[in-house]
Amino acid sequence: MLKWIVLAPLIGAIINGFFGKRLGEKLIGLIASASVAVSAVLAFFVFFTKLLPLPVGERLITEHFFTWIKVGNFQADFAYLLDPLSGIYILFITGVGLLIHIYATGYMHGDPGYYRFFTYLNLFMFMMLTLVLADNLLLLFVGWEGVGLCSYLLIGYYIRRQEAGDAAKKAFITNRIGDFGYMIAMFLVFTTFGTISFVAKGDVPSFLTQAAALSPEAIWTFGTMTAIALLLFVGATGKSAQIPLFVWLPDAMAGPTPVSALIHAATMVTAGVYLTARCSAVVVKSPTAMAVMAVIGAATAIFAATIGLAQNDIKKVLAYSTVSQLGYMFLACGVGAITAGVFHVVTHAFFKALLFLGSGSVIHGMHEEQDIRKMGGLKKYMPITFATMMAGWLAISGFPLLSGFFSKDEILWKTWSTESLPHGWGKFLWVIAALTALLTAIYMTRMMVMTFFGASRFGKAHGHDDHHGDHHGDDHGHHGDPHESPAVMWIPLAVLAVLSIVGGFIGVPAALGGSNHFEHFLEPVIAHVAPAGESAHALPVATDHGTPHGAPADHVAAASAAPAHADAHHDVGTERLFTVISVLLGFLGIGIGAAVWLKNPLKPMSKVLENKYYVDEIYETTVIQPLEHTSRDLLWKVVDVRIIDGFVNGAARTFAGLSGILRHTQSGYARNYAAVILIGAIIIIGYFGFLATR
Amino acid sequence: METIHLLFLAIAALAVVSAFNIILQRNPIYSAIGLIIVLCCLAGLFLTLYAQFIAAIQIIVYAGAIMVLFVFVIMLLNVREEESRTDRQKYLKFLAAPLFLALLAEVAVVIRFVNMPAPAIEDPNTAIDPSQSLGTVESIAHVMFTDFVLPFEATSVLILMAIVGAMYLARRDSGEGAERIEQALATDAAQPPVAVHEDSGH
Amino acid sequence: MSSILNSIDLQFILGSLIKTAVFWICIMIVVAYTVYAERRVLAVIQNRLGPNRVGWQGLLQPFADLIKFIFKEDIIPFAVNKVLYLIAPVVVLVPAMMVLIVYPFGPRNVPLPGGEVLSNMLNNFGNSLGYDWALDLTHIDLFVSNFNVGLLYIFALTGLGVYGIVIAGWASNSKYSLMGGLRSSAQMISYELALSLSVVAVLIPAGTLDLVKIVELQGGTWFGFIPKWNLLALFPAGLIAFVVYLISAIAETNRVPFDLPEAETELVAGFHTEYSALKFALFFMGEYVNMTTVSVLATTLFLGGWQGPLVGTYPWLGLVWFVGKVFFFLFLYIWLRGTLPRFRYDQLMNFGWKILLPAALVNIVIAAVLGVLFL
Amino acid sequence: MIPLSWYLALSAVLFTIGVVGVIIQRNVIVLFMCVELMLNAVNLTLVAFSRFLGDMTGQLFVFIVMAVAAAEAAVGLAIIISLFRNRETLNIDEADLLKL
Repeated sequence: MLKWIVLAPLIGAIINGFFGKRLGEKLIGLIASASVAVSAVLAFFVFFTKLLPLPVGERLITEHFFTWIKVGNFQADFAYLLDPLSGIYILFITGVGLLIHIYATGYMHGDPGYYRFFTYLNLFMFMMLTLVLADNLLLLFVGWEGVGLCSYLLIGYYIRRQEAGDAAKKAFITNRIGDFGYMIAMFLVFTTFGTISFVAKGDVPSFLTQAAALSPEAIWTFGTMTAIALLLFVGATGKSAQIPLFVWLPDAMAGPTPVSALIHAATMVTAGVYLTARCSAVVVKSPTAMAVMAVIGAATAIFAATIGLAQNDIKKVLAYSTVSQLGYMFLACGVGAITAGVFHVVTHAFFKALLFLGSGSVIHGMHEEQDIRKMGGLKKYMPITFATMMAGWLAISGFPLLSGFFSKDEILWKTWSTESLPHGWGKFLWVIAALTALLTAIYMTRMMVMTFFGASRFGKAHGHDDHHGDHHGDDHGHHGDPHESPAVMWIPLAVLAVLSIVGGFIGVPAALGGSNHFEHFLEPVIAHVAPAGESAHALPVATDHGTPHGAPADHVAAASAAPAHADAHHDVGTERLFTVISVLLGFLGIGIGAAVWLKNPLKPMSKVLENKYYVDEIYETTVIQPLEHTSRDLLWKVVDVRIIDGFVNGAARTFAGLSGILRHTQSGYARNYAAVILIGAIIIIGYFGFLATR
Repeated sequence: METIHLLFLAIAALAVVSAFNIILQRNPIYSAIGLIIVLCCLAGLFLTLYAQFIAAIQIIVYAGAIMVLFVFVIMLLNVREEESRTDRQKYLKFLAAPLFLALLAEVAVVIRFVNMPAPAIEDPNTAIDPSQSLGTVESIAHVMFTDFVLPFEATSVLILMAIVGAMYLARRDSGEGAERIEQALATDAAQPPVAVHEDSGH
Repeated sequence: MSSILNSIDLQFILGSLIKTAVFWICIMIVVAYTVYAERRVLAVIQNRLGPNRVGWQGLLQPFADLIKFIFKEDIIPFAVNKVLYLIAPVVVLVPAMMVLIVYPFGPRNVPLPGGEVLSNMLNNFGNSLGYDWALDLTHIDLFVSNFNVGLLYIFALTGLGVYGIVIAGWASNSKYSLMGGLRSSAQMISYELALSLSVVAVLIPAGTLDLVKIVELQGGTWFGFIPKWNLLALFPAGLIAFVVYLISAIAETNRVPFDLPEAETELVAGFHTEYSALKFALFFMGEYVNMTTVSVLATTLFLGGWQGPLVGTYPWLGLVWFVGKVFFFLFLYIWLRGTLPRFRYDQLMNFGWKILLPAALVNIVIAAVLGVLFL
Repeated sequence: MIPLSWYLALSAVLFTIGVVGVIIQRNVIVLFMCVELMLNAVNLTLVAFSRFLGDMTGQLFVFIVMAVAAAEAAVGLAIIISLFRNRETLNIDEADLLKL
């Protein structure tokens, strides 16, 4: 069953990839969407009928597809693993993916590369599902690289556009840097634990179980744990666009908007969080790594938020917003609230996919115009888009009772109340995070205001600029008014809007009268962090080997390792106070945004912010140019041309000379050759005979 | 020295003499007959090794099919005597004898170390379960269709490819030699073929 | 005593030798009278008298012919390759004769009339020489040897017979002989495939290559009246196999309508154009022995060999049934010769490769499927 | 009982004769026969070891060697025929187009 969830999109991709050219648009869209629908239905079916009925501690379904590599004691299977964590992931991946597929059938209408687009998109679904359902690090890496590849293909989808190609390359290369971290982490895991599997194989427990069971006395292992955790985090920074590897994500907006929604907001970029959550047993062993994660997450969050404040491209705003929100998630992971991070992944998937699709709808309606300075007053042209985007906007801004409110609030509270970081760090990070929340509300409001409110500015400035798709939109009137998108596009918007509004209720925290189903559901597979300072002693020694149920208990970070109740000493009153604070921050941000930009939509922003702190330029001068110079002047002109080519050519010349002599042995007489073979045989037999008689 | 040893020596001597006959005769048909005799001798030796099936197959396949093909080709090309063209590699003739002796000496040294007692085996002709005995059809089939199915099937593919290859290589096309073979194969015996040796001996 | 050849004892050797000699003589007589029968039957078919002067109804004619062959001048043409020319007839006849040691003429353990007296006599003779032979000839097996690859043994030896023909054709150094030899070898190689493959369909129900066992397995009846012959086993596989076998066998023995190698009108007499006197007689005998061999095989494989009514009660009756069935096939040969014209060479080859061989292959598949289903 | 070394010795002699034949014979058909002789010498070894190890694998190998030999004979003889057609000779030394 699990394998069909994964394979269904692959089958769709194969059909579209090989025969798509000859199929009509309708059929291609149908095949692509149907294949994802199959996997969505299966995913929901498996999740609700197979996984949920299992007892809480034993929620684990594995499926062995085939043994991929088996060398010595190294084993990597094509095997799938479904537990609460991957269950949640496949639900929103297939669900959101299906909506975006449907949306894209309308959005990509008339594009000459239609079948190519859907082939890539289906392939992406396959890879993403492989990633989250993988039962070992290597298969996860297959999905990891696969989604990177699909991301590359889709960012560079408009193959005639220079910037798309550049952005694709940038994304790929940046991701590769992160992948080195991932690979080294994988090697380290194997040498340390002797397995890379998330589940027990035979009598070898998974590395997560082994990590959870590490005794506090084995101090030497903590260096290794820190190294693994940090290297995994390096991988995550690449995939999830954290400082310093975030630069590719804003550029990735060169791809079609559904791609931005699916890959660069909802699914692929959250793979880093998934990895952290999946390997939480290792991560929580290293306070250092967690501190690094929290700091980098917080820094990324505020850094990207400030840049987002000054962007004028609607998708760039959203891209920086995504980076910022990803920073939040890592902050959550870093402060030990991994479930909160995953919760935010889910809610973020809803509202950010919604915002992206909404922006796509706007771009569509505006005939490929992406600059919000040239929009304004669109709400009367596209009421549905406006209404749905309102939901997304309010959700991300932290409007009470919407999805973003719950998840963000939880992260903020967990940051304040963290016990895994040294004293005072949590408070400091909370300030940054709260500031980010404020900024988020401001720039989102700015974007909404500039797009939908006020007077329309597109009349005077409308035209074709470099954002115009090369073929896209040819069948629309070039100078028509903005128009509402077709039903295939707004229906997914509406569904996502509903999800953005109510999606948060799966994880209402106890302090607000909920029971936080989400956290309790995830709890068994997420390792918990011991409070800082006493971490070395508080780590309970896992007794998994003795549990009679074997596999489930042996699985992942082990429920028994979790402290009985992290919120036992929660100050409910304080938590509510902080909820009020974050609500106020949200309203304040919306208020500021509305006040500033309703009055002056084209208010100039700081150059530094508009140019993204010149990060690209800094990278250009500090990394890329030195590299280029070294490569060109030293490696190419000296090492390659002189030394390597010298060797190669010299060897070739030497052999050419020797061959000139040796070729005379090639007489062409078969008997001659036979005689030579015989002489050789006599010599060899003689040698071995000599050895034997000696 | 039992009877069986004498039998072995007789067969071996015949085989060796015939083998020399193969390489020393100038007329290929004598060589072919020499080889056929060697094959039959080996079939006899296989019988002394409990390999009855292999012995029968040896005669059927080697002597009955492969060598017939050789003889057939010799007759088809009608080569009577070795053509008296100049030997461009005379030195090989002088090289042959020392190499022969060297190889034999070496192998003799190696064989001197071989000493292996034969395990007792149920007589295949009276065996109650023939598949448990050595060399019966049943036991060969048992091995062939369990452990070696894949090589066996691969062999069949190989033979199929050989058939196709042979058909392609030997197909009739224009050319002087082809005409001659066509003539040789012609069904009309009223025009007997021109023997090759008559006009190509130069 | 661990090798096959060591395990033979005197009873076996002596019994085998005697039986071989007896059977050999019988086969020679069968051959001789087949020739006679052929001439008489053909005469009847062609509405003439045939040989009827030597002895009663010409029954001594074969011996007259033999004497004639012996006293004819033995010509060795000038240009022949002498060694091969002389070897060839022997190469034809010897393998043909060698196969008879696996013929199952009749059942096992048949009481030999006077066997007790004979064995006593021989044992006494042995005792007087100082040996204890312990011969027991009261019951004998009506076959020389049962060999677990008996059928392959027959195929191996009949396959060797082609050399005689090829060598004869080549050694004669005559165009007609060469053509005959070439055609013959091509024909025999081609039809041997179909022949061997057709037999496989019979081997599936039999499950053994031992001819004696194959016959023994065909005892009894289905429904009380249909004999359990392989001809009817795995219907219709056995029947198709039989037809393919019969046609291939006729071609294999170079008989009408497949007698291309010695087509008188084209090749004078084919490979034996240059042979005369006793050497010719050897070829002649070789051909008829081969006919007998394939008839025996047909009987053994398809018609239940010596199996027949009342064999259980009177074991010697098996021999009668056996001979009767063999003669049926020999008669069929003669009959076909009297009625059918000769094929053309290309027709012959096409028929063999494009019809018989595929038919035999398909039949194996049919037999295998039926075998899986019903055995 | 015949010792294993006898078989091996005979096999070695036959093989060596085959090897020498390849060197001294010029007729390509005879050359080919020498190759068959070598194959057969090896077959004898295989069968002998099969007997002395009590294992059928050796005999099965012989079977496969025969199949290969049959395929080889078919193709090889076809090549010889086309060689004869093109060069009017069976002398292996005349077929030297491969030399430089």
